[in-house]
Amino acid sequence: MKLKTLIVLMIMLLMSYVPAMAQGDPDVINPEDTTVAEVITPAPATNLSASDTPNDHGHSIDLSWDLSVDDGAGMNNVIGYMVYRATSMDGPFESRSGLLLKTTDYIDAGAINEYENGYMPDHTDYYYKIRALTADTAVYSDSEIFGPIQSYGQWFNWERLAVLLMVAGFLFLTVFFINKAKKGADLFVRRLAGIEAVDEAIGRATEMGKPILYVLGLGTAADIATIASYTILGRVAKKVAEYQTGLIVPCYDPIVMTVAQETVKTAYLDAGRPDAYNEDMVYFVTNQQFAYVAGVNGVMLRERPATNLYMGKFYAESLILAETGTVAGSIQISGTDEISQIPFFVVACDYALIGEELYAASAYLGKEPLLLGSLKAQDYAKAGVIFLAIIGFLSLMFGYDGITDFFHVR
Amino acid sequence: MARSKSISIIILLVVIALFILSWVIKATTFESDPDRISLWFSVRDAFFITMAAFLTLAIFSFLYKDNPYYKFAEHLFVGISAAYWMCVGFWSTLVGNLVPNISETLSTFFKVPYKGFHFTYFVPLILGIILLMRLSSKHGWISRWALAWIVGTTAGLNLIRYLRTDFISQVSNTFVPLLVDWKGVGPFFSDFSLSSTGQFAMTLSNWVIFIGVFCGLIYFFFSKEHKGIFGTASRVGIWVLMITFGASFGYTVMGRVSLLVGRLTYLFKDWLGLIS
Amino acid sequence: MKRQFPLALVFIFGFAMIIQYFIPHQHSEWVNAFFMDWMMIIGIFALALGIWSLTRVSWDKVKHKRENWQYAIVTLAGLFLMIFFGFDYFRHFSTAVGSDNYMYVHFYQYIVIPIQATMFSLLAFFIASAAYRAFRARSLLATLLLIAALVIMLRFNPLLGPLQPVMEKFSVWLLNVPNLAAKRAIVIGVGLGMVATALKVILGIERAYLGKD
Amino acid sequence: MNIFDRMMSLDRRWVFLLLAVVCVITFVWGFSVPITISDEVEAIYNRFDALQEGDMIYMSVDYDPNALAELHPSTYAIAEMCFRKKVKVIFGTLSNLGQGMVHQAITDITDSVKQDATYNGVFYEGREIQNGIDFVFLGYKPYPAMVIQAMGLDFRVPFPTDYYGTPIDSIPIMQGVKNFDQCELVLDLAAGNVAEMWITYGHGNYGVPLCLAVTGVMGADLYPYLGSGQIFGLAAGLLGAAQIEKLADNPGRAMDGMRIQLFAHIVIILFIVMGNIGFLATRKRHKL
Repeated sequence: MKLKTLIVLMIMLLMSYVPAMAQGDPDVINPEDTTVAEVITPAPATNLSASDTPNDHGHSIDLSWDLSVDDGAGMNNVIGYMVYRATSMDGPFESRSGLLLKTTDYIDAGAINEYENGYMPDHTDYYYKIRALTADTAVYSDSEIFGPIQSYGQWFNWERLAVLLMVAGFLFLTVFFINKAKKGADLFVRRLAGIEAVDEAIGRATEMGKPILYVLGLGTAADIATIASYTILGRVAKKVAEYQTGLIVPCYDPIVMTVAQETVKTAYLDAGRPDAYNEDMVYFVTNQQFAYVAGVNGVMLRERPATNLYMGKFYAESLILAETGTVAGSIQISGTDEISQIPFFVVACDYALIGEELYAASAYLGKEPLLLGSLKAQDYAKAGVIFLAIIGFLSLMFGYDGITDFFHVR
Repeated sequence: MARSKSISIIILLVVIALFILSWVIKATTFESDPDRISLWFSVRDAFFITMAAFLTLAIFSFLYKDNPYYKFAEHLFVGISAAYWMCVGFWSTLVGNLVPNISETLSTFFKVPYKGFHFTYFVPLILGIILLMRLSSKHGWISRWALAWIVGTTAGLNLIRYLRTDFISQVSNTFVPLLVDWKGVGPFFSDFSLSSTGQFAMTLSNWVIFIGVFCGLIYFFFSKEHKGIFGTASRVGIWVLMITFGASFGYTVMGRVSLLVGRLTYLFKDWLGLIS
Repeated sequence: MKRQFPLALVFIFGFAMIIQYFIPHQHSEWVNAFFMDWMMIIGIFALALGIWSLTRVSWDKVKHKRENWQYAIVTLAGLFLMIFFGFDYFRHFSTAVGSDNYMYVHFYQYIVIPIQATMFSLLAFFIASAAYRAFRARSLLATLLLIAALVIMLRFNPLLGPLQPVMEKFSVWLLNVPNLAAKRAIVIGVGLGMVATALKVILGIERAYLGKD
Repeated sequence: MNIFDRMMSLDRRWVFLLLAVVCVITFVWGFSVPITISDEVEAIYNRFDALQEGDMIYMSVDYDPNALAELHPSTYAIAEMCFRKKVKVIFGTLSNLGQGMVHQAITDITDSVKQDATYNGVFYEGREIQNGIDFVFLGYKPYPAMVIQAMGLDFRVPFPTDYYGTPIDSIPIMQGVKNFDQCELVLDLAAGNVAEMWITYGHGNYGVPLCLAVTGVMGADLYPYLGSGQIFGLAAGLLGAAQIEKLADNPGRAMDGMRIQLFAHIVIILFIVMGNIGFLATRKRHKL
């Protein structure tokens, strides 16, 4: 009976920490877990050190310390720690954390704006101490005070260096090869069956006197696959204008529609046939996935286009479109970077551009040296990836994981 | 010609008759339902339930061939869904997001709580209006400013996002040890097991991953003809790709059939009431 | 102004978005969220253009009595009825869904939802016909495709008897190992393609979409 | 045109018809098919089964009505299992169209928990499930990645009130509950890229023990995360749901769906086999 009351009392004591926990951090203590025999002032936490949090926007300090010798050993009466901060050596100190259990570090981050609660100005001296707490609120011990320390923001996030190096490296490769191409170097690019089929398909449509259906997919204007698709549309529209074939471009996203209209118009101008351009070649259907599919299906069966091109982002509708196109007897060429949909296009279309080939298509179709330059850059980057992978393997074999860490970007 | 026309008229009449029949029966079954307060309500609800079943069947009829019922459902669907998104966009985005941040008068008019004047919300407003300039044949070119903003921002933002989340993590995940737990030749053979968590299986899997990624990347090389060793590697690459595509396809078949189950449930349970 | 200014915009905003990622600030996710918010608002203006385009194409069909013009009337009727109900603001209004007009809600519930679900479920049939047509042992590649698909489809089939657990293990391996390798190769390639395309756009090499005159 | 040619070039409408007939028959005629349990689903069940009375879990219902057929059975089976075991559940959704659906699902589940039932040989007395005591439904907020990160700090940041407008601080089960640290595990039921966001931000940033129930299409893409230990369990598609129903001894819609699927599969496979027989036979003839 006595034991029970004691436990209840202890739980109640612990509960008094709950408000502190409310703003706390990971490892908040669970009252049932701790069994404390008796309460004597414990040894304090030692070796407290603090530094400005690296790679951040400021308003934050990293703290670390060593556990009290009475935590989990010795008297075993430390149940956790709390971080206290003041703006002068003499205090007043205020608590900055919840109850931290068996923790040796903490990030004291404050709000960045003056009007917010808990604003923590940069370039101000702060003093920290760590309080080792016991089950009795009155019994605790403080570490030595560390300070002064200031927080400040950085201009560059070094953790993201790997990304910067990749962007810079790739930018360099692209510019290098484009310059090379400008100077007239002959850049070899192998035959790409799927992409050459686009040319043939346009020819076929001309012979048959039937239009070409170009589907930009369900991508919004915010998808790079859609940007790649505009450029392919540009090339296709130019050929179509030259051959005087019809072009139908039903759109899903209204912004994409506007861009596509501009693209097709430009292509007709380039081909020297601005008169043949009609605003209604590129039109809006609807902004809902399956309603759009229903509409496009209707066009396929009624206009019977000679060729259907699907380029961009596609989701579940890919197979519905491709199967209907087969029924209508059109030649179908697809290209998407949406990995889960590539299998359906591969199965149901005559030609399928897989992933990267979609991005290559825009460069390849135009055969402009400038664009081919970027294809070269892509190839060299791939070689770089393979090289990195091999280095990665080798380093892991010798037990060094620094390279893996370097590429682990948060 | 005349005969096929009369057949389609007969079909149309039958369809209309069945529709009305279903409507009447539904309405009478609803009447005993206490939730529906008046006859008018049951008639209205019965109409919509029958309509939904009719449209479901109209879409399924497309599997046989294109026909007037599918055309009707398709055109109706296109019109209504476009309008629906227009309305949703207007109320939730324009009235919900834009209005409370730019004007107090408009906020009161639309009965939304005013959040205070936010300068930043004028940017999309102005870009939106610029976009509408397309409708003018003379000043249509101004709309390109908005397009340029959209495309430029998208390109920059997504370039980084993709590099960080997909590309780099995939590259770093490829760094797997090709000898898992290697303790020497002796232990390898003495502890040999085929279990999927065993050393042999793990090592084999890592090799397959490495070779798969390697050959897959070779397949995507554009600047070299696929000949010789290079050609072999790229062929292995396309094999791995094809196996993957087959597997994904087979995997998906399962989920697609369950979509059909949902529709059957509507037809047999909600509409015909054949099963409970 | 007509051509150079948009290109400058693309360049400035493209690079600004790249650079912001490397400068520490509170949440880089927020930039994205903010951008999305703006895009949504611009999207509504664009949607007006879209509705205009749909109306014009449909009306054109009706006016010139093109093939299937009767159905264009259905589209127009659906469009304008729904807009009318959706903007039935003074009588029925709640901010969350916009209009709660009876017809608006029921049009959505009993026309949009069922057709959408049915269109989606057509996939069950199309996946069957595509499989029947395409999975033929025509060539080595087609055979690989066929076998992998069959293995995965059969893995839980109890009719296989003692073979079933083997099939299941093998299919899990297929999904975990070669599948992973191929997807990684595709993702890495796609990543490079995306970066290349984005850079081409930002540098102004690719500018078909910006028009010309 | 001999029989083999015919086998090869059958009109697709025959495929459709046979598939439709088989589906309708198996749909109307209810019998049960055996279901084998896979390790990744069993892992989910075992973790839930080990939960004790009073434990708390977070269930993120991130699909919209489109994916209802595949994911609802899991939601029902798991939530009911938790309520039977008196495990507290925090529901949330990151799908805009999912809010009303989740609310409806919770209502259905609490109704069925009112009945007495026996699962896996254990008798559970029916009881009244109370909002705020047995569960809380936080509702929906846009931008899933940010919401997940904010919840990792404190549920109150993205959700100052629950779906029904009650302030979180005045909800009994949320007392002393700050973030995922107080949850034994997180189950994400997803039909889109939200699953990956949970892996990146939920598991990556906050180390939450995460399991997923996803649509069949997504399953293949998520398998790698099982191997890397970022998720401890994965239930994909209707099959995953059926396995959960079977493990939880609570047969429902997923088990029904499996029956239809099994036979639909067989039909498709038969057609593939037929096509290949025709193809191989005619190819030989052409060679001669």
